[in-house]
Amino acid sequence: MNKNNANLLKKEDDILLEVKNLKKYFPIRKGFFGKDIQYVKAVDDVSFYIKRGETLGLVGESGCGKSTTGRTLIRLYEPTDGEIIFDGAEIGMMSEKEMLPFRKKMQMIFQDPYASLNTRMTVGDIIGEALDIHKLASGKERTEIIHDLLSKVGLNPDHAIRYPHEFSGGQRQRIGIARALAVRPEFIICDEPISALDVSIQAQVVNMLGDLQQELGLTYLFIAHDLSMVRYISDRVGVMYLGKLVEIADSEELYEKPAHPYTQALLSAIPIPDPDISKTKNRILLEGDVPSPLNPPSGCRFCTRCPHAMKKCSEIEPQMKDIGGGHMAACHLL
Amino acid sequence: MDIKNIPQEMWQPISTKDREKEKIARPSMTYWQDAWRRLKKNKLAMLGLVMIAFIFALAIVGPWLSSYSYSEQNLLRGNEAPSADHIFGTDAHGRDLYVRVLYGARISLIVAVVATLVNFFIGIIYGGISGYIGGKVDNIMMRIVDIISTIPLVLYAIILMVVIGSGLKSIIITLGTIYWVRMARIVRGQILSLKEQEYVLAAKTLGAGTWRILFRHLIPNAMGPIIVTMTMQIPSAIFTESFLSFIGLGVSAPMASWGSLASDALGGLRSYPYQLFFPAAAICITMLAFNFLGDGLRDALDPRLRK
Amino acid sequence: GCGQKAPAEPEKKVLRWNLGAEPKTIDPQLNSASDGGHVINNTFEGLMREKDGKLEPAMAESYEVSKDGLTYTFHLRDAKWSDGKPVKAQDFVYAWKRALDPNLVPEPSEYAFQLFYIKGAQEAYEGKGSLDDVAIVAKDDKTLEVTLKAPTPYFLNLTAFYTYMPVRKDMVEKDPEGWARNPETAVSNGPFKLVEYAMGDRIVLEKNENYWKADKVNIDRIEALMIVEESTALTAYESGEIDVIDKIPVQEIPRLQAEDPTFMIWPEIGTYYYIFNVTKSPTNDVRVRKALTLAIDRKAIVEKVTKGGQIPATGFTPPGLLDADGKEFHEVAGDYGIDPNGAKVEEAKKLLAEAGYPDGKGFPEIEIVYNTLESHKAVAEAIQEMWKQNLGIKVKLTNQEWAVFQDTRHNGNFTIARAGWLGDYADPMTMLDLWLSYSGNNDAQWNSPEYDKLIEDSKLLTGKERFDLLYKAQDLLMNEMIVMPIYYYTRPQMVSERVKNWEKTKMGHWFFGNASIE
Amino acid sequence: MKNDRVLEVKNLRTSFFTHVGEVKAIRGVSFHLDKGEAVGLVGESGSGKSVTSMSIMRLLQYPGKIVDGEITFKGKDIVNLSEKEMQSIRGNEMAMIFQDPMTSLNPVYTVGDQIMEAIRKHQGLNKKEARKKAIEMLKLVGIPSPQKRVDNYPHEFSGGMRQRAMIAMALSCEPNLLIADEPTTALDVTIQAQILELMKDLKEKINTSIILITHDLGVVADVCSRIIVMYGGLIMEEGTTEQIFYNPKHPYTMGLLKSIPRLDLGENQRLVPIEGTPPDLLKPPKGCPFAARCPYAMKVCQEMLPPYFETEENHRSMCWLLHKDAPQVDVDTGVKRGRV
Amino acid sequence: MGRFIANRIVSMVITLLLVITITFLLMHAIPGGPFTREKALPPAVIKALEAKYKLDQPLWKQYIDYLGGVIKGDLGPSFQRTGITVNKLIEEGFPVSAKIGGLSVLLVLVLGIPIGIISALKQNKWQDQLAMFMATLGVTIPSFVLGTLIIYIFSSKLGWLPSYGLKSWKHYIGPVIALSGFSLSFVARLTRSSMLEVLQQDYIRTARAKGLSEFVVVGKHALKNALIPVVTYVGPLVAAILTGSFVVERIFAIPGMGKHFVESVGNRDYTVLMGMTIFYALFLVVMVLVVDVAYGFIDPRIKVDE
Ligand SMILES: Nc1ncnc2c1ncn2[C@@H]1O[C@H](COP(=O)(O)OP(=O)(O)OP(=O)(O)O)[C@@H](O)[C@H]1O
Ligand SMILES: Nc1ncnc2c1ncn2[C@@H]1O[C@H](COP(=O)(O)OP(=O)(O)OP(=O)(O)O)[C@@H](O)[C@H]1O
Ligand SMILES: [Mg+2]
Ligand SMILES: [Mg+2]
Repeated sequence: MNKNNANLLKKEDDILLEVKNLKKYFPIRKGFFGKDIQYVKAVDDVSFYIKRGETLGLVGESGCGKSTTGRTLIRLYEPTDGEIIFDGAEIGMMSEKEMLPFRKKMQMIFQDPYASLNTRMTVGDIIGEALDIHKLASGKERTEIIHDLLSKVGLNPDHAIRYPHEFSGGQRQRIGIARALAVRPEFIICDEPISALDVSIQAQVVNMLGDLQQELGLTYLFIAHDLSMVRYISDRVGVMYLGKLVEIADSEELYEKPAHPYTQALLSAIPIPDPDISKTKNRILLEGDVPSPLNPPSGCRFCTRCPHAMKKCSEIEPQMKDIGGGHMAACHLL
Repeated sequence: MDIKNIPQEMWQPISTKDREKEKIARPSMTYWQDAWRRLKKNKLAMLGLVMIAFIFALAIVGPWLSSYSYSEQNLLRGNEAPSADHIFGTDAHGRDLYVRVLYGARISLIVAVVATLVNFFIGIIYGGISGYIGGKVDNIMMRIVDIISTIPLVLYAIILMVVIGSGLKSIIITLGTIYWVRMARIVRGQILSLKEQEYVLAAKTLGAGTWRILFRHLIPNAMGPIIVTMTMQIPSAIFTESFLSFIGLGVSAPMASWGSLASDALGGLRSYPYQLFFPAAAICITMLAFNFLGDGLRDALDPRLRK
Repeated sequence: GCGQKAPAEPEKKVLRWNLGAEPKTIDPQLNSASDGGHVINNTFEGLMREKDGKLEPAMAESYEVSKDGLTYTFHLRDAKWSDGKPVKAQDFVYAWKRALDPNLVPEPSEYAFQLFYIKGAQEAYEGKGSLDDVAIVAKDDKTLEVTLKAPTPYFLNLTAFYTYMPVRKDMVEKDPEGWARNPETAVSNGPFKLVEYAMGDRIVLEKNENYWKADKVNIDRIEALMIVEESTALTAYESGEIDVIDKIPVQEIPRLQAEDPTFMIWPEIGTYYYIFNVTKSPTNDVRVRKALTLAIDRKAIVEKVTKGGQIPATGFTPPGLLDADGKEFHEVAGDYGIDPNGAKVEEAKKLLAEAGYPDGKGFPEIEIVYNTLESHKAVAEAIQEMWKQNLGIKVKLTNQEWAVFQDTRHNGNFTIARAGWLGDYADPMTMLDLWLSYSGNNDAQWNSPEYDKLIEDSKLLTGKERFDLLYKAQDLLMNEMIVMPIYYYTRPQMVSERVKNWEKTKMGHWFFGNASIE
Repeated sequence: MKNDRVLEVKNLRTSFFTHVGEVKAIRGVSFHLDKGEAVGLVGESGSGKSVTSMSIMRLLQYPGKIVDGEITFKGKDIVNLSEKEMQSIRGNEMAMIFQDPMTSLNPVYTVGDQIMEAIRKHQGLNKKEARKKAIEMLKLVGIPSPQKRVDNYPHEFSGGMRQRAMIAMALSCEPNLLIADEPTTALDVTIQAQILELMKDLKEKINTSIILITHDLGVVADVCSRIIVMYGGLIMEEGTTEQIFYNPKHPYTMGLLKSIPRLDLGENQRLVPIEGTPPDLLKPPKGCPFAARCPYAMKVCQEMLPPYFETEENHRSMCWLLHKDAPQVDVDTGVKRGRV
Repeated sequence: MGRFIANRIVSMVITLLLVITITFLLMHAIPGGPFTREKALPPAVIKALEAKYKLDQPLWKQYIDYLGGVIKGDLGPSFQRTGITVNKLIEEGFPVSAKIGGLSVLLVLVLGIPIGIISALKQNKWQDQLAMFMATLGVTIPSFVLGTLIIYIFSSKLGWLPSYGLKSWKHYIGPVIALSGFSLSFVARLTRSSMLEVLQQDYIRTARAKGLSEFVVVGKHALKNALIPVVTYVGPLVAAILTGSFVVERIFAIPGMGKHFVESVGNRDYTVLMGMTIFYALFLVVMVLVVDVAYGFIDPRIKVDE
């Protein structure tokens, strides 16, 4: 992907998606007659925007709410609170019917490839479904598009008549990608789209996503934990911790000058595909219990594990601060 | 080729063109086509299908092949055991049971078909919508089901009998109004457990509407219980018909369905067991055929299943 | 078989008898059905009791009838209730007036009309008079005087009927709704008394040691079972679990008749027939009615279809009812041209041609309506085929749920409908007053002032003169062919060989007071 | 056989008999595993890594079948073991972390239940102890407030948490052999590091042998001492981690190494994938399966499957280029040592 | 959950009210009345009886009166069992029906589910085919034929079983089999079919990988997932079977409450018909609620209460 070119293409303030104070709480029940007292605050007051043609990476610890953010954006979950503005329209509260035109514009690649495939449909039908729904193609053209998509994601067109269970994990993931691409969306939420793929296919897919972005001006929300890949693919990167966005910046900036202690710890943990280095590398190993979104710590949520935690941190919740050039972080140290 | 001595020309690099794999375009096959292919391979299912076709054919043309009519009596030759003359024997009025069973097939098969259609079209759709939409809609829809299943069928049937009169039409109407509730319940239960599956969410993000999600995703995945319920509903429909006939809703005597032939013969079980045996066997065979087909269909509709 | 547990006291003689369905009630005045009647007939006793078709004095030791036949005076014997108290004339007065009480708890008697022969009875029941004015008087503890509206030759027969049986005021008032089912309050004066009432399951009776003929009562205990399903009862009978059954699956009858010596066919007072709707075409034409009546083979029907030993019927009044000379009414009345042994096809055809339908041509499709029952269907199917073959007419069969059918028939929404009538007392009147134009059961919609007059006049007469009118009435009925008689009812029944001397009244009620078990 | 050899796979062939034909997923795979050793199984998606592990666990689902070969686990021939005997081995001596965490967890039981089950079965603990152990395991894999989370159902977990639950389950019985099929794909790097530590611990403390299936070469580099590279149902190359990373002999391995994105990758650079698609195992090519995509492919590659060439000790590759008669080509070897 | 159940109870009350109303109207709309007799009663008698039972009042008034009674728990007197209340009929009949029905349900579950499981495990082997053949017979042969056959063969021909009543355990065999035959087959088939589906799932493989015995894998992991359709079916079945079966009670001469319902329609015993309908409806709506709650226990992903 050529980020500079992509940057040139877009108007500076052409914002495709804006999220304001998004919250998603899951009620957890205790016992049979238990009242809904406890909530998993999977996403808690998150705001960010994505410009048209841009890729926003979203990283963070497992369970911090990345998938939930993505799924809420595409309205698979009803947001508990907050606004989702897509292409100027507030879609957070839309009915399913009103959403339909947006369904074609937004797509999602699911984290769990196998579960997201209907085992009773052939791969061809799974991919073709989007075409049918939006009446994009039929007959021979449909078949051609499907075969084309399959080859694009590195599968054999012959596989169209097979069923999901006949594929390996990575192959299933690619079916999911092909499905998302089928409607030619403007915006794709990629929830760990490549984590199940081997490196060479990863490269293939990432290149393809990049090409598509070039060609069609696609916008991505790229959720991943593979920091090197995220760096490579994203224009900007957001870091989440326990339901909160703690830092967001241009990717170069973020990787070069991580501001938030959590981001710093994250970056130091990246495994290096080089035996020599990986055995000698210094990691910031995070100490302490991982807090739970059921009852997050007060103040800064990272304070329980932060090497630089101060008294203030456990009392006052830090707000996002611009520390220059759109680099925002929420930490009292700054 | 010997590994030790590879011919020289073999070490030539090959050009990219040579690598182009020959592309064999296999025809794209949809799920349904594929299911049909699997079904065709299932011997028992095909046997069931052939049997059903045969039974239907027999019901349609069979009676013409016999020299007796279903109503012709010969009181002197009542209650005869099966013989060359009357291969299924005769009933108390000396009517040929074979022909009566064949005529009965017409009614019972129509009832079976109606029950199946009703289950399929009303039961599945109703249960599907109820389960899928959920919430208030589900509550209301299922309470309607509760009401339908608790209001005494007899009362309803008597009203129909008085208002519309007897005959197949009334039977069909009755079955149509009440016969789908079990299916609706079963389908709803299945849908409830399926609708949170990831692939349904995936379909939603594609913009699939309720109908599509129901028919393309949920119902095919609920097919096992659906088919079982469907096949199990057939015999109960056949006997419900004889019950409705009892109330006066059915076709008029001397025409008789399998259900009424069987229940009529029950009293004479000790003396003339064959009078029960033949209609009962007809129902059993038909059921077996439907079950063979149903099971095969179920297997065929699940691509993961072993043969 | 199994289930036959040794009785608690081995010497007890137990009779197991299938009553069939659970009776609606076993309260003598409230009962109107045969199953309840069976029980009451064994637990209670009226002034008279029928034995071998003749009346014997029972609670009444003797009686006198006034010359005009209107006043009966009964002298009671020294009988006791099952709790040892004496049976008094007041008990009868109480019981009879009870039946006539329109406000009776738990409900007014359905069979009150059985007492309408008594002066002031109908008025009291209909609320036009007072119960005090009903002419039933206890002259003293042992003398009962009754005055009738009109001379009623069969009144004595009626006093053997359950509606006329006495009950004990003190017991009834303890629990007006449930006294008859409660062994503690169900004090009775018959050979047996109630000891257990298990709803839907069984009624257990035991010998009433205070019965005036207790020494003749041989059976210690009767278990009256409520097995509805005939084939189950038959199985129980065949495996020795039951001693008496009288509802037997039709299809089994030929086999039982051939194999089982205990199988027998008992006559009943009743007729199975079809009624024609005289207001509807084509059955408004008497020739058509006659043609249809003649064109069926009754012998074939009873022998090949119903198979219960029924008797082909040639008139409306069944056998078992005698006239003033002690002759069978139905024999004297004649056969009205109906051949009990076959169809009169030629004659029928002729009549049909006369009516304008030669060889059945132009005859509209007619409908036979019957209530759903295997045996009704079988008869209807046979008749349908006979008419088709003998007359060349088309008949449609329609079955209806029982109550719907009653409605249909009562409202005249039919052309031909099946019917049956069982007598309530042993006199032809029990059959013939059905066809009064104002009778609630005249479903043929037949309206004949002439017939009404014959019946009404007969009610004022006695003896031979009375029967002359009754014969005339039946002639009128049969010549008009309002009904198409098919057969006279019989009841197949089986009584185990170990039960001797059982009895059955003309009305078909079992009596085991004189029976014994070996 | 050496005494500390835990697993020996010889000439394993596994096929799926589908209606279109026999999908030859594994076409003759041999390797071994010693006590306390961690072997990385890498290779392209669809190359047969999962099928190999399922074959070892004897958990192939219909229509899969082991067609040929031997699998010896701790001296026992597993292929012919009865289902009953297998049961006592599975989960206890041999455990597996499955690739697809969502579908591999039973949706109707709590995560805790599912972990406790294996513990109770194989370690004979009572319910309470098992629960304690389960909580401990969850904590070990970094699940926050485990004493609450044990009672969650799988669908209430995030993708990574499910994966960790699977790991907890597999590790809870301290197996002799652990097959980890892409155990950390859904995990962020910090948790990943924690899990990898856990596995290393297991390896060192109780001598667990590990087959680590992954595509993340960084992970392999971290944990494994040997690497097996699979492609098209065959082992293409096998060697120590050093050998594979610094001195790959097979063009496929080289391609694989090249396509890794690196933090040091400059701007405007494309990732370098291996072009083309893997062969259809329904009709595997008679020659080298990689020939169609290999930049150095020769005629012989298309005609005949190469044998293994042992270049160094413990390092073998299946490539004609290593044949003594083969023309020398200038290959771009793997990772340059010491780069960041 | 508490709120959900409260809400449901409200909708159940509405359901019952509708059932009562519709049944009441239908009942009065059909021809015939409680005093219809083969021999018509004299008008005076009918009048007296109707006055006694207030049937001469306008329909709406009867309805209101009846509802009033129902709310107080008084289902009125039977018209066809003089002096007996509907409450009493239920009191006497229900325990008997429930005993037979309870045993039948037990049999259905205890046999039906294992047969289904075994069939699924032995798919297309002889065990499966035999079981499914029997199941087909089981649904094809209705209870009236089955009951009659049982009596004929085991009581009449072989003399192994008694033919009527409910005295010893032997008396229960016939009715319980006749009553459960259809449902047993249905449950077996349902179980088999869902089991087949579930056994293909990945989590079954996981369970096997844990080294669990086949029994636990199938009986615990697979079964719970396969249970939804079975529970769906069995819930309403319990209501139907426990309130008695006319056919079986009739054939085996059991003093249960099943016969009241059919008889009450036949002889237009209005109060009994209403009472039986209400009792059954109440039972059914409760069972349906139980099923919905059970869904939540079986599969935590199902949330009927949202
Ligand atoms: N049930 C099946 N029917 C037919 N083919 C199958 C089946 N299961 C797997 N395969 C095929 O077997 C091959 C090997 O699959 P496997 O799952 O082992 O791949 P893998 O190496 O684990 O890949 P990944 O890294 O993507 O998980 C694939 O080509 C796949 O298509
Ligand atoms: N349906 C649900 N019910 C209850 N809790 C849920 C549900 N879905 C997710 N959660 C919880 O919400 C939190 C965030 O989950 P989410 O799936 O968004 O994490 P994630 O960032 O995608 O993690 P991963 O990288 O592991 O996939 C987790 O604690 C999870 O347990
Ligand atoms: Mg996630
Ligand atoms: Mg895999």
